[in-house]
Amino acid sequence: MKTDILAVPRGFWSLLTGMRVTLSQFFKPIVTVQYPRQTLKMPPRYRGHIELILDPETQRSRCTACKLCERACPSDCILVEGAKFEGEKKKSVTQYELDFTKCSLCGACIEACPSDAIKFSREYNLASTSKEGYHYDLVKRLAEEKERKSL
Amino acid sequence: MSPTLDQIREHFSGPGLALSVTPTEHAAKGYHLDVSVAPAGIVPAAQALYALGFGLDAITGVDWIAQNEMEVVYDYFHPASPLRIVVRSRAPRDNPEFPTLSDVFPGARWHERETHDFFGIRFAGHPNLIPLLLPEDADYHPLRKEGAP
Amino acid sequence: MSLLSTEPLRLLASLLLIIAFVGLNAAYLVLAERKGAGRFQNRPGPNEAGYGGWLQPVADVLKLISKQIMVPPESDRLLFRMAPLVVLTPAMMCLAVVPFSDTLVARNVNVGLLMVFSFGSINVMAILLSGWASRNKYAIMSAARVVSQNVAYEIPMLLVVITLLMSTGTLDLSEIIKQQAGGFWHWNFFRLDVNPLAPVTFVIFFICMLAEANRAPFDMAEAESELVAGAFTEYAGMGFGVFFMAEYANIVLGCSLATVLFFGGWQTGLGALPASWGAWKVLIGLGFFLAKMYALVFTVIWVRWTFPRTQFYGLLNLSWKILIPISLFTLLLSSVMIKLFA
Amino acid sequence: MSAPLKIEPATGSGETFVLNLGPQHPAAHGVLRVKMTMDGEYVMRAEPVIGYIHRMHEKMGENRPLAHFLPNTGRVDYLSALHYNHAFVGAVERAAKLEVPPRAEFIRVITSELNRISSHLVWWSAFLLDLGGFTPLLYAFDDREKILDLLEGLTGSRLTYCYFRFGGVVEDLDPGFAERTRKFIAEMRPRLKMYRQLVTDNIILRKRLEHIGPISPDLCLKYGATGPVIRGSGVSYDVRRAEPYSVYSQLDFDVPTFPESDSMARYLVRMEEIVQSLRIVEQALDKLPDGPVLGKVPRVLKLPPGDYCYAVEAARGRHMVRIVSDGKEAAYRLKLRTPSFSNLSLFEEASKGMLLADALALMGSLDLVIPDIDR
Repeated sequence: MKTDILAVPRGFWSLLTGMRVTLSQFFKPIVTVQYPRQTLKMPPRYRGHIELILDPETQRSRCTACKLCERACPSDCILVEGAKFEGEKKKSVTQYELDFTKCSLCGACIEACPSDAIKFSREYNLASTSKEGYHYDLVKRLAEEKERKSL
Repeated sequence: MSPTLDQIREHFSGPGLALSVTPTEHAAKGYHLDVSVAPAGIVPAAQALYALGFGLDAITGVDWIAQNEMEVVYDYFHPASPLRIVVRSRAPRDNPEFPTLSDVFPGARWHERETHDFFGIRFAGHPNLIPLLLPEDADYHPLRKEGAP
Repeated sequence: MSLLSTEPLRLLASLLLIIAFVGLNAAYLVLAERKGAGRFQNRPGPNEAGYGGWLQPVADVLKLISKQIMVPPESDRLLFRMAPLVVLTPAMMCLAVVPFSDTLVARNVNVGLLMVFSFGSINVMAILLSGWASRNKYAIMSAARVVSQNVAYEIPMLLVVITLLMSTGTLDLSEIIKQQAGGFWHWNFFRLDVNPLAPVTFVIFFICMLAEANRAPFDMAEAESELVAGAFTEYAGMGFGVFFMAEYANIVLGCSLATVLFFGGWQTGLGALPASWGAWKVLIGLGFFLAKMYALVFTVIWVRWTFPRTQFYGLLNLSWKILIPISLFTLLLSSVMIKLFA
Repeated sequence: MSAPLKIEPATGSGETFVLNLGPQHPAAHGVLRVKMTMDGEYVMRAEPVIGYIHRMHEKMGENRPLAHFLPNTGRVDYLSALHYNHAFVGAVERAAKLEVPPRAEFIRVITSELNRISSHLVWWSAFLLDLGGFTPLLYAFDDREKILDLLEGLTGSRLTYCYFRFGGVVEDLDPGFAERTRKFIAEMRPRLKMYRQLVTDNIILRKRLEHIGPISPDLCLKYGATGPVIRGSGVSYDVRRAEPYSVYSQLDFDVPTFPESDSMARYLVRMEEIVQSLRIVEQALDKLPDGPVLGKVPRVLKLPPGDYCYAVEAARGRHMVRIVSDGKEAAYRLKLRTPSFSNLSLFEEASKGMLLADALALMGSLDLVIPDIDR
């Protein structure tokens, strides 16, 4: 019986401590980010969709279309075609299709690439109205990037 | 109070209980004792292990199409001792029939329904052997090896 | 003659004012609640519509109005449509009796408190009506809960009010406030000479008010995780909007009643104001009344964003086994104190 | 439903009605449907119907080479993805007898324990949301955000990690990871005190959870429930102690158990486990050796024939991966023993005759992740 009597004030005290905690939080600063207006910087190892690396010296992609990444991908999202231009020892990439709808960002392709020609990009807001919107042509994106860099 | 490995081994080495009892290296295989019994021996083995305080961990079905056999592997764990016991049993592939464990371990009901879903293995005496994970009217068994889609 | 010429117009004007007050309050209390919840949770709360979010209530109302009100097929059409009205009207009528300031009271009935409690209990019928009419399993379960909850919490509330009436001696709300004139130690909350457990009675009154309005730890009616949206599951658009308004009208009513009964209504608590101020006194009184009321409304919001929901049996036990015994004891204690000392 | 379902006669007095909880319901975390035969507010029989998010991971494991199954492991139980990575990678290493450098093992322990804390924080907030408390969710996700930033900086992903490889981990710790983790641990401890004041000691929560949903140790044995559920029934069974894997034997932490075996005990077990995980991460950071993070792995991995198991202590309990290999490149049979499957299977028996609100409190205390059940 005695514990019941004491339980009421002790219980009420626990309610008050709970309210004190929330009140102390009431005056703490806001921790959230107003997303569309403020955005956060992604860390260097952030895994966006993969993209071809622009080799600084040769101003071209290092990819030799060896299709190792195509074979390493668990969900076959990569389609690589290459051609051997005369005057060069190795083949160079002409078409690099990435089907990002099936990609699970596991990084198997990047590890399999012998001439480390691809890396994760840091893009995350990839809205699109159709599935085709997620079929990225990495060669075209590389060309655009080269133009942007040369401006 | 926790049972020891040899206590279980000499239990299973009794007459007609187990086809073979092979202690295994936990670091190499992940379990301490591998007992293979005839389908009839599954329930007594479960009752004996339950009496020793073991709990049923998982039921795995394996489809050995080459040997034309269906295998069922029962995993047991013990809350107080690190022992892991595996009891396996095989039945002909065209009529895979095993007695149910749901009287000893009610938890086996779901495991058996799932194994039935994937392999078509029937568990005699199971109170409610309808599909668990597959749609109610599923008549295909995806994990069978004969090229099920 | 005077009754014909001025009184009906004045009454009509004050009723319209009250309806506007309830409507505006409901809209902006929703914003205050969401902003308050945000601040309690270290986030800004709605701030997209209008600067700082002040247009959010307008957006909410427009959204609710534009939604189509669907009446579920086999439900009881008449009762389904009547429920939202039945839930809102008692709250508004009770506010007609609450004195916002010295002369700012719609109709000063000398049994004001009795009227408030009699209308207050219609609220339960409305939720029962909506639960029953929408023929939805969740709604019926929630309606059953609401009835037993409100019955359980009506009794301690009345006991507490009776304890108070013994010291005030009148049911007229304006009269009660006038008795609490002078310094704030004259407020019933601090009148320990008459009722040594006055703060306890206030806490009990506050808890019962929360339970009556189905708020915070006692939101059994709208227990999302179990009953989806409880008695209002089938209501969409303005149907749900009216229930929402009724909930906030009940909170405002409860808090204003608590202010009137315990914290001296529109009394400033700093002694009598000089007569020379005249008309200003009414406004100052109104300001103090609203300040006290909104402080209590803030506490209601504060309580909601702190505690989980009580279990249904815990709720009933709290009332029958704890609140009623304590309020009976304070009743006894207060009557003994009045008999001996007053 | 075409198949005739056998429903036992209700034991209650009046007539009963069937209430469908889910698959779209705020209390069912994910697509779990519970067919509740109710007598008024009392649950006569609560039969979980699962399979709404069944993806047949085990078939995927069979028709693709071992390395291609790695991203799947993170998607079985997305709240403790790193534990599931660890189990699959461990099973393959145990079968192919691969050497894992000690630094990689310590990194695995650090990241797994951080993942356990973030999983417990999600459980805690979802559980309180079920009980009607909204604010703790925001505080818990604020803290969890710090863990996700740590792991995002290290592994690149926030929820479904694919960071472990056969023989080690993908990349070494990124610069500043150790300092940021220590700072996080220092900040987390006072937050845990705040959680205790706000929620654990709260009388309303105590009344909601004490003596609710008793699960006896025998029931745990019968249904194979493990993890915080069996530790909430007073049995201190933890795979990290029972079958020490990785470097857990070198770290000292204690396994919290509470004998009351009710929802409150399971709640306290998980809150105590967060404290223990913080201790483990701290010790592992101190003992972190130098050296490579990826051992030598043959290009084409073929496992010797046989049946190999590897079990880890995931956030929800014992997760075991069994690989039956016939010497080819793909696994002949891949069995994923998931804890939520067994933990949920005892719900029908444990929730008989309870109130609806208590049955949901019990289900919340089991900490279910539905894809973990359906696989």
